[in-house]
Amino acid sequence: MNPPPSADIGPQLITLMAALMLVLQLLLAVQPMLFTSVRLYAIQSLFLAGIAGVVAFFDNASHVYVVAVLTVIGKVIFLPWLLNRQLRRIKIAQEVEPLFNAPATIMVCGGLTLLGYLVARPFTSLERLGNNTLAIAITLVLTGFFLMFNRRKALTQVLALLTVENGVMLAAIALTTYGMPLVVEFGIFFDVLVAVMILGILIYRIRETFASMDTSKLNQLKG
Amino acid sequence: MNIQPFPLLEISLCGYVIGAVGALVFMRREKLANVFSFGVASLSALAGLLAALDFLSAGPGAAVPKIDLLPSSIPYLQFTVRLDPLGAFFLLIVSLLGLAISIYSLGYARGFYGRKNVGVLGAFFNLLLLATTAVFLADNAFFFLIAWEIMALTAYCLVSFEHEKVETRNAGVLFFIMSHIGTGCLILGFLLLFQGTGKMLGDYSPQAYSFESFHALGEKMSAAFQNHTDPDLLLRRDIAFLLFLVGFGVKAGIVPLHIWLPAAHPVAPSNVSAFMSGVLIKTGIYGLTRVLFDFLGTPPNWWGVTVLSIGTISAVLGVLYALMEHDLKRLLAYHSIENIGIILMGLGASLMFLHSGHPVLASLALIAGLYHTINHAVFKALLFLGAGAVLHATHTRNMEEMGGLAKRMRWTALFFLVGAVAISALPPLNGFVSEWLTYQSLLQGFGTTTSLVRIMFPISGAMLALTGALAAACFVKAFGITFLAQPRSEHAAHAHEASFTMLLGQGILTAACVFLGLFPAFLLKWLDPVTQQLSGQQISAQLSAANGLILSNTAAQGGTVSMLGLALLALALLAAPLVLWLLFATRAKTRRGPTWDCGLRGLTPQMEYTATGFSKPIRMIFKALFRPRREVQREYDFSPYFTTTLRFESHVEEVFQTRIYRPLNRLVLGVSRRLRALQAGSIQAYLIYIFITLVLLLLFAL
Amino acid sequence: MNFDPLNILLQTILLLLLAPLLSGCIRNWKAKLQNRRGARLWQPYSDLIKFFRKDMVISEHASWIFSFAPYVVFITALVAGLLVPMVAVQAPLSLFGDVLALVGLLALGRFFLALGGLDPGSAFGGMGSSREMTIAAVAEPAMMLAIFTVAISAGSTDISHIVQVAQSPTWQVLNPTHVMAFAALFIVLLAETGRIPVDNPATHLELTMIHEAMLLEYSGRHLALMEWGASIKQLVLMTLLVNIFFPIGMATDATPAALGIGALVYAGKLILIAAAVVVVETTNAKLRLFRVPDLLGAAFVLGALALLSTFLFQ
Amino acid sequence: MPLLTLILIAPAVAGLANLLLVPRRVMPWLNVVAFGATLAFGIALLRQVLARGVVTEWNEFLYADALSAWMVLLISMVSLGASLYAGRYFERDLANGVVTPARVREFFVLTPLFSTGMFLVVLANNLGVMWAAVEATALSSVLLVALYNRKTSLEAAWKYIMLGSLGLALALLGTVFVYAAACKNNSGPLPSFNWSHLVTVADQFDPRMMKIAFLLALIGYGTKAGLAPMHTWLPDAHSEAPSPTSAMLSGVSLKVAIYALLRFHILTSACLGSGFSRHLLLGFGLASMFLAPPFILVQRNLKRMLAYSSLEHVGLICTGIAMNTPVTIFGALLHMGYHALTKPVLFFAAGNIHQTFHSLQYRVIGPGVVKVLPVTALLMGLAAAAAIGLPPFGLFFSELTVISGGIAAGKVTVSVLILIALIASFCGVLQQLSRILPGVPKPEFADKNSATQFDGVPAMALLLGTLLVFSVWLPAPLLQGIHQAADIIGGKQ
Repeated sequence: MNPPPSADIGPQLITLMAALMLVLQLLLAVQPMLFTSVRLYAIQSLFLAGIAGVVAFFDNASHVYVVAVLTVIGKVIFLPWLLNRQLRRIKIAQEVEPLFNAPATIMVCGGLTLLGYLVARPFTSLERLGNNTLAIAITLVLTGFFLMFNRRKALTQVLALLTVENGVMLAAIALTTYGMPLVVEFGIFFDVLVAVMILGILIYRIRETFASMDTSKLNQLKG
Repeated sequence: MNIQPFPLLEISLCGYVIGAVGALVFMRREKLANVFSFGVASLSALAGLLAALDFLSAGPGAAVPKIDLLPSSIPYLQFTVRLDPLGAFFLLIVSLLGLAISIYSLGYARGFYGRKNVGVLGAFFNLLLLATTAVFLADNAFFFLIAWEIMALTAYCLVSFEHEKVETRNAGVLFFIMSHIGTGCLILGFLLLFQGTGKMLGDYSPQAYSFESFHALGEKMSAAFQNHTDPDLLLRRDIAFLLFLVGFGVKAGIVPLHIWLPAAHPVAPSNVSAFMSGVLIKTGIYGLTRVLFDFLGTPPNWWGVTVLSIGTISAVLGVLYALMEHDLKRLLAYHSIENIGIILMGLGASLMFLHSGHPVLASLALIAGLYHTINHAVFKALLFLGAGAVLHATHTRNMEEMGGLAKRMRWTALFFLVGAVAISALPPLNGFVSEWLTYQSLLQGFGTTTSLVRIMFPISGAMLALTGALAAACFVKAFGITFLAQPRSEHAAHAHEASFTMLLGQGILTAACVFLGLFPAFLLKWLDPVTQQLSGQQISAQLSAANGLILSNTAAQGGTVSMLGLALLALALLAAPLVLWLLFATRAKTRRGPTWDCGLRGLTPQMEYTATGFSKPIRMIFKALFRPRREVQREYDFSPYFTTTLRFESHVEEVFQTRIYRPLNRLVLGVSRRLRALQAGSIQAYLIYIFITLVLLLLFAL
Repeated sequence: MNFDPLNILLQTILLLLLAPLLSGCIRNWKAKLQNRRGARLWQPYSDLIKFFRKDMVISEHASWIFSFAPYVVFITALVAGLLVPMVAVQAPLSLFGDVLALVGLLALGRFFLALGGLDPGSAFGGMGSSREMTIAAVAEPAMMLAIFTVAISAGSTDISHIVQVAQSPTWQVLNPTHVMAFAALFIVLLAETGRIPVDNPATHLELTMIHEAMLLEYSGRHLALMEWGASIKQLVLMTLLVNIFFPIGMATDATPAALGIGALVYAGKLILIAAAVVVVETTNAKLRLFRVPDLLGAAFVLGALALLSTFLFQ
Repeated sequence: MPLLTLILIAPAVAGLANLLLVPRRVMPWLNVVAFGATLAFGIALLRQVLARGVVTEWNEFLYADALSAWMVLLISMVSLGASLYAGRYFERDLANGVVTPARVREFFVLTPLFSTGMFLVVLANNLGVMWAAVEATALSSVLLVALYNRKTSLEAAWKYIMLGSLGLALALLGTVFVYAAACKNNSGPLPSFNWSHLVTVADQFDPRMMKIAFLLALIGYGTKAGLAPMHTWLPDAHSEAPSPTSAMLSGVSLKVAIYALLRFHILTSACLGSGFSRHLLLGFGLASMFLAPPFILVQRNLKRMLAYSSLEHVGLICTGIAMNTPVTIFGALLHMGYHALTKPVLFFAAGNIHQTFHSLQYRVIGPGVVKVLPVTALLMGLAAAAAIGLPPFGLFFSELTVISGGIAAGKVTVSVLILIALIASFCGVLQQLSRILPGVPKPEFADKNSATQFDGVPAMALLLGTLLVFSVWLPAPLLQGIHQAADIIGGKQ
């Protein structure tokens, strides 16, 4: 293919935004306030949408716009709203003491980033848009994963899961020209929405029955 | 008798199926279920008996019939049934016992009316007979394993038939677990052979699982063994041998794999214990014979030595533990271990002869083993049936609560006595014949080689003598304490004779004992095809002189014996006491009086000698093995000389139980409990597991 | 190997008559050795006749086994006797049974003897049976080992054949194998015939009895048969011992001369072995029951050594 | 006749109908009818597949080969049994007052959707769509797990959904990687992301990416399939869900996840040509087989034990496939089927026991179930005999087939390991069940019999009967179908 004249700007933009996503992820990893976390997630998703938009623009692939729009609607507006509503319902603002404390968390995330780069290195040639996007995507997945078991509050775990999701989407965009086929995108999108709703329902029920959202209290089933 | 075996065989197999189904159909009407299931069972057994006799009496070289029972859709599997001499011989055993036991059960099962469901009992009994018959006839290893497992399953259900008792349940589970571990070894063993045949035939077809190809493989292996080629194949053969030894050994109950046997036999209904002890454990012998003589080719020497030593050890330990029992059925169960040992002595010696190239001797030893197999089947079943009748009458298995039954259960006592004499290897009954053959083969074995191992023969011969003597002691105790002297409990005092069918069942087996003892020539003739198949010899002619009246050693002037002759002579010599009586004692009167009681006021049962007391000297002699423990608690009022109550307990340790199996069990459970901590219940932990896996895999992929 | 009723008859009579005499001799000589006058040699005969004449008391607890046992004991001993060559090399019934059959027959007798002891339900009888079976159990392997040694070196279990081989010049009597085997078998003989140091036939204290304890309830002709059977058994075992290891002068053919010599030599051999038994009995004290296994264990070891030496000296 | 469409629509319709209008008594029967229909369609589908090789609809959006047809049959069979069982089951629950009518309706609505999702998984051609469908099954089943709304059931549901969706996120990443690997050398959008297309061009994929893709898919779908060590949610979910759901989870949903994994496995081995994916499958399969027995041995809860035994069987299936000879794969597929027919029966029986004894703890139940619930105990005994691999039931044949195949292929070590693990779990299950089935019941339960003793019997009898029939006699088309499926997995098409 013959890249459009400004092809070099696109990649740079993408790389930049991806890097910012990673930064947000790290912030998310260390700070305990739940509302802030939701906000951070929203911004992260926004950058994701941005990347999609850039891809769509520079590779003039119209259907990726759809992806961008969906992301904005879903992940930037709807989900944060939903989560905030939950939070307000539950009336707890702060995360309890995590498994690893902040410095340790940072260390681990650093290690994971390294791993992400290691994994992604062979494929730098393949990705057309920005060099490190894939690495960042994988890192997002790994750190999100780490976040999941580092935090105890059900809601934070959901957030973490969503960041993993973001990582996957980023990878999709980074790796595959023009993203995945539209039908797949739709499927994925709605699945995520449903998933979050169901998670919401569960969290609600859990709070009703356990009068708490601390998942470390969910340890009756052993052996 | 000129009828083709196969119609008969099919009749009997179908008969068992019908019996099982019918029993379930009539489940609600117990009388009908009882009569139908066991009636049909006995008829089918009769058909099987005729088939086997027909085939064996046809002599060597009779055509080996073979059919497929069902079509099969599984690769490698074929439901092929084949009646070859070895199979036919064991078919003879299972059918004979099946007949007797089914008839016995007609009466025995009445004891369950109203308590338990006789229909279920009958159904499982028929299934067990069917499966066992299938085991002896299967011609495809896959099919064999299926029959084998079904046999184990039905046996398990029958053992735990009276599952209300915890003891019974545990025994059943122990039996099934042991048996399944054995089956595992068998599967591996067959798979090794299967690999060999597959290589040999070039493709892994059902053919690769058929017994013919195993036999062919065996010849290949013997060739390799003689020319010292293909070490890999030979190694695999040795491994297979060990696997089969363990696998079939568990079922046969060889020491130290025997622990399930004394647990399971006592708790099962007596007709079932009779069948298990008579036939079920013989399937192990069948398997060993089949594999060692038919599949694996010329054995190396250490196989024979191993089998012989295991046999010797099992025989001695079995009878020693039997002596320590005063639970009648447990005692009999331990004797099964002993007799399995004796059988294995024959087989082991035969293997060693095959190795050193003495086919005639090998056949002699093999015949000794197989003869003892059928003998043990007959008299052990007889004894268990007798024990069942006693149990039926006294509602206890504890010999210390019996006594005086000889007056109350005349026929049962007579039959049990015959069984006891037979199992103690005393002339003129069948037990002596097979042990005589065993002795002969062992004695001649000494000359077959110059290597040091030949010392094994006389030593195990001596051990065999020890076993025999101890067995005699044990059965003096068993019969004496159970049937003689005064009743030791209310139950025993009010015991009643067993019903007619129960007596008939025992009678058949008693007749078999006498027949096999007095006329060995018939069985030897029927064994010709078997030896022809397995060691290429027919030696019944050499073994029986004076048209079958005299049993003679194969060697010239090697020693002869004639049970019939001795019996007749003994009868003739009864003249001597008669004459003396006529001479002196015509005027002597006989009166009954009390036993000498040292001037006390009459003897009470408490003063009789007990089973425990009877075996005390032996317990003391072998205390290194038994490690007897005794606890004496005496309570007294003011001085130890006036004891008010005295409690005495003495225990004997079952070495293998306490030293091997319990620790092993504890270990396994401990490890599992530790592992349980993995599933700690915290989602964080679970996530971490996945995370670590992911990271590791990613690194692995780089 | 011909089957000759006459032989059988003769040997039966011989056994019946000789056995009491032998035990009479032993008793008498023992007394002499202990500076007592002792009973007359033919005392056993008159005992037997007396027993036959007497009425019988049968315990009311006993079953048919009790009355059946004496006949079995008596007959088995007798039949066993017909299997061993006494005067002539050719035992009348060697065709019907070899040495294994002999052992088996004796065991059968013991089996019923012990049952008979248990049947009346007296503690003494039970005790006797228990001890009898125990000792037999320990004695049997030793006996078998000894017999095997001979049988192996003769290549047959047929007693007459063994004796024939033993008569052949190649057979050296003083070969360590045979010496040890003989010693083993002699010890077993003491045990099997209930002699000091294993059992005391003359004891009057029930608690030390073995064989006598089982007979405690027997009276009249039953007792006679029991005693007679016991003495026949003793005769048979001694005959076996002497004829296998010292087959000198046994008649190989049925000429009167040969038979005469055979008879004389046989008598001499019996006298010798009886004397040996007497000496042992007077010079030893009875062992405690739980020491007996050690003695028989020694016999077993001797037997095993005998075997090993055949193995070495071939 | 658009079979595939019908198969997808029938249950969905039933579910919607249950949601909207149908009275409660009718709901179970509606499901029964729907799944009966899908079963019929499934059989028809099998015929067509045998006739034409593959069946596609909606210009290849839906795609069915022998493997899919086989899975369709399993899913319909198990769902049919579950719905047949569920009717009485929930009536008793309502009687006991442990659920509200609303929840019952929820069950009868979600179950068909759950199955629809599974049908879509096995019929979807596009890997992305397949992923979405798997996610859908997870989401529909999680609410079923949480149905009782007990503390423990919520906990189970939470663990299930968290682990599940995390795994699925990874699986999605894997899918993305496949896509990337596919469009490595052709610039511009991929002509299609359809499996039927990919498998033809798999050899031109980028191998390194395929590796990563398979790893992620393995962990992702492996979590859903309950392979150790991702299995941790499995015992919780199985033990807390209502018995019909446990039956479906263990009976088919695990195997559907394996199906998804298999699609990746086929692509990977087609692309790499090496044993990369096989070895991984082998490792995880064996790990699962060896992890299960100790947990069975010291288990205290009936349904959890059953769940662990499922772990064992899933492990066996993976191992069989990983040994990658026609015979072992055939055996594994056969094992899939037999296990799908066996495990539900056990869970149904466990359900009856639970409702009679109000507990699943062995020490509460105590011995003597056979006296309280004779029929249930009998069927459970038979099913257990089947599950621990005793003839005449099929699992013995399939296990022995797998092992023999392994030996025939010279994979002695693996076969021996399989055998050992199987024996170990045999001992565990036997020992555990013999604690409760036979014996004399505790006095407090002694009177409890007979009122409900025939409940659920039709369902159990149906499945068990089918198992028994197919154990001794596999109809030719089915046999041929399984062989074809085995060839597909073995990469011979």
